[in-house]
Amino acid sequence: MSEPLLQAVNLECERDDRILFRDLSFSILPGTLIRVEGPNGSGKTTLLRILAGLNDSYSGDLLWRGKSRHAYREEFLRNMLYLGHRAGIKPLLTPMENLRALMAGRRSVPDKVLWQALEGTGLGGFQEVPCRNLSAGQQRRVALARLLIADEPLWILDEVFTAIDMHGVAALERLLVERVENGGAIVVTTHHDLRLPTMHRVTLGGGDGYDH
Amino acid sequence: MWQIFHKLGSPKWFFGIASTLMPWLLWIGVALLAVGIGWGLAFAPQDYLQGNSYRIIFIHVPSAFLAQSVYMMMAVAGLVTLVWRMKLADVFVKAVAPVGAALTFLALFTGAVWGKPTWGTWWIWDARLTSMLILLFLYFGVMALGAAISDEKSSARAVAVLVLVGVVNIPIIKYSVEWWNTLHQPATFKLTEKPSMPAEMWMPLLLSLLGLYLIFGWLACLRMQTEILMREGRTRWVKELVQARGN
Amino acid sequence: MTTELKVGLRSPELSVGTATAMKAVFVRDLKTALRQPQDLLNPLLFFVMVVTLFPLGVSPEVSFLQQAGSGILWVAALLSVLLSLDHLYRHDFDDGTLEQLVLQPQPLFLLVLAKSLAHWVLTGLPLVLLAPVLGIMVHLQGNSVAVLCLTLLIGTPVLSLIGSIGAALTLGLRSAGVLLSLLIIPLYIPVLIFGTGTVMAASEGAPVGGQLALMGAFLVLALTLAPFASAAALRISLSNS
Amino acid sequence: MAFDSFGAFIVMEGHGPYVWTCYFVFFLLMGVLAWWSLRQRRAVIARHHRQIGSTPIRNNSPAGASFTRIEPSHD
Repeated sequence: MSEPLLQAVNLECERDDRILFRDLSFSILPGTLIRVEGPNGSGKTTLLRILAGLNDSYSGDLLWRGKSRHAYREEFLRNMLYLGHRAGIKPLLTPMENLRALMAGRRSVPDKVLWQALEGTGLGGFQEVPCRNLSAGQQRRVALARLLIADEPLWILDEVFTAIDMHGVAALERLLVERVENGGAIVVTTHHDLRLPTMHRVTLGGGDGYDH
Repeated sequence: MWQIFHKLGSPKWFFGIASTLMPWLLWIGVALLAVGIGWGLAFAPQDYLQGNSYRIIFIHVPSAFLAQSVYMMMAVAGLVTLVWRMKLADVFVKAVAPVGAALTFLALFTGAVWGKPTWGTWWIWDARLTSMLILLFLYFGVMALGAAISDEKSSARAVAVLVLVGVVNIPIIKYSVEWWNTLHQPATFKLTEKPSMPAEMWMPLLLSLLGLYLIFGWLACLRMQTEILMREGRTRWVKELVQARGN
Repeated sequence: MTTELKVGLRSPELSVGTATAMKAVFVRDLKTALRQPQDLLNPLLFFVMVVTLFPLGVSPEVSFLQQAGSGILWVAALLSVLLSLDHLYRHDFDDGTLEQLVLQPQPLFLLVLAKSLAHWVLTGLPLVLLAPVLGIMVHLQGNSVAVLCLTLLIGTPVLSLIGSIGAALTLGLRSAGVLLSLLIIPLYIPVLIFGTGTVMAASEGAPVGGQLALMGAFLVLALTLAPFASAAALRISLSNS
Repeated sequence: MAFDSFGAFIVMEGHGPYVWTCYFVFFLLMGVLAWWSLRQRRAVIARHHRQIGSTPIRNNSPAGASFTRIEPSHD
């Protein structure tokens, strides 16, 4: 069986004197989708940011392919794609410019491919329109275009379905399923009722959040 | 080895040690300071150049010296915070910054008052006074940043970065202020760098410096205890401690 | 089993070089700024207006302006850089591009360096270009104007680099602007002292080579150390959000 | 003793006001710092005392949200 990409060992996170989660351990294997669940304020976004390496205020260990993630930071970042609440889109730039800038530090992608990726998310014809003239859903799609060309084995997606219409959601679900079937690993949070055959769950907010 | 290191960083362990140390620090410190100041004020010989106003030295120099070394200590603690994430190091920085600012202010104030009979003016843009003023600004910056960030861990690390950036800058600031000073007023008084200070003068100075150091240690312990109590309020040992103390 | 999977680890050769990544960050910052030219103009206008205040507020006499001119210009330049710092990371922070920047598989301090350089090109460089005009308006003598521009040319990048640390530390805080000034002004003092001191020495006919070299040393020091501090500060601020 | 009399000690040949002001401010500020620090600690301990007596505030449980409208009465 393939080894886990990322392992969380006894994660604990405390925020504003409140323990969001403790003794949280799980492994992210290739070819699986993990859905992080929990009510508002239970720390889903915080957990995803910790997994992505944006938030350092936790105790416990994160292992990247069995080794300390901290020591292999660059390798980890090379193999991980994170889409957050905030889409990472500059309103003043066009979708093409945005996508180009987002991919620039990772790998060189020909403009033609970027153009097609934007078309694939339903932004055909909008490639050269400044993003501030686009709707919230359309801006979101600019960020999602990365999923069509991403080759990172681990995706961490925070609320990907936000502001996306019904057709888009269905298509995006298909993309995720296909990705998992091909051996990608995905961690998502979503309030959308996601049901995929190979879905694992990590549930937060079980306790009352206080340490007695 | 690491076990010991972590034990050193444990707030509970520190709290106990601090409690036993504090009375000693306070009373020996007060005694030394009293002897040093009493000796300096009443018994040390008069300075032939400045007359009796030089007697301010017995508080001015200790304040100034401590103001600078407290910043250095904060920088070391900041490094420990960033490298080992030791909670106690940040507790130290937060607890001590206002004390450092107060000492810097005292150094400035006593320097200014000393300046009046010596130079005939309250304030001159002397290299020492000016760089102390900038040190005061640095202290204020540290305190303001610490207060502005609510999350404890982020605040600790941000303050540590700022303190370290400041400490890299202190020699540069000092050097540039001195250069600037020579540019503007070529002849300055060198108050504290007397070529030869008789033992009756530097002995009391040394005593009051030591005394103030110990009093600073007491204040640091006290304020660190407060900071620990505030942060660790939810832990069992703090609750037991609070209950044991009674009302 | 594993061989069937199409998705594998990415090999390092697929990644782009750091220089390319830096260039992309630099180009994006310039592009974004040029789409909103008014924001670029504001620090410049501020610079001109602050300089105008001194003849009006203190004295328009030539002798005074000649004496104080270099200081006035330097202080005004310093303040207008300070004013523009708040935007250095704020927009990127708000729209999420900063997260993506930190997550690039590249050394973060070099990306931060690229951002600081973009900031200098957008604010410091225009100030340097505008300085001769204002220098003449405050009656600086021929040689001093050139020296003034030279000190600004060496000094303003230092302001951007140090300022970047403060901007990163105060990111996402309430009343970040005032706090930022509080943290950064003490650190700007050496640059200010040497900037004005050099111009004054030049106006008195003294050689200024040594002082300019020293300012160059400041620049080298800031170039090598400040990006590390900014990168650390950015990580901390993002951790907090 | 460097002075002939207590009066001379106080006056210090005209430098007395400066010297005594400095010492006064020094002790005042150090005293205020000590008093403030002691009081702060006492306040924290007192707060913990109160908290031990009362039950901790529960985490708001989102499961209980019903989004029922609340009609203010008009009488």
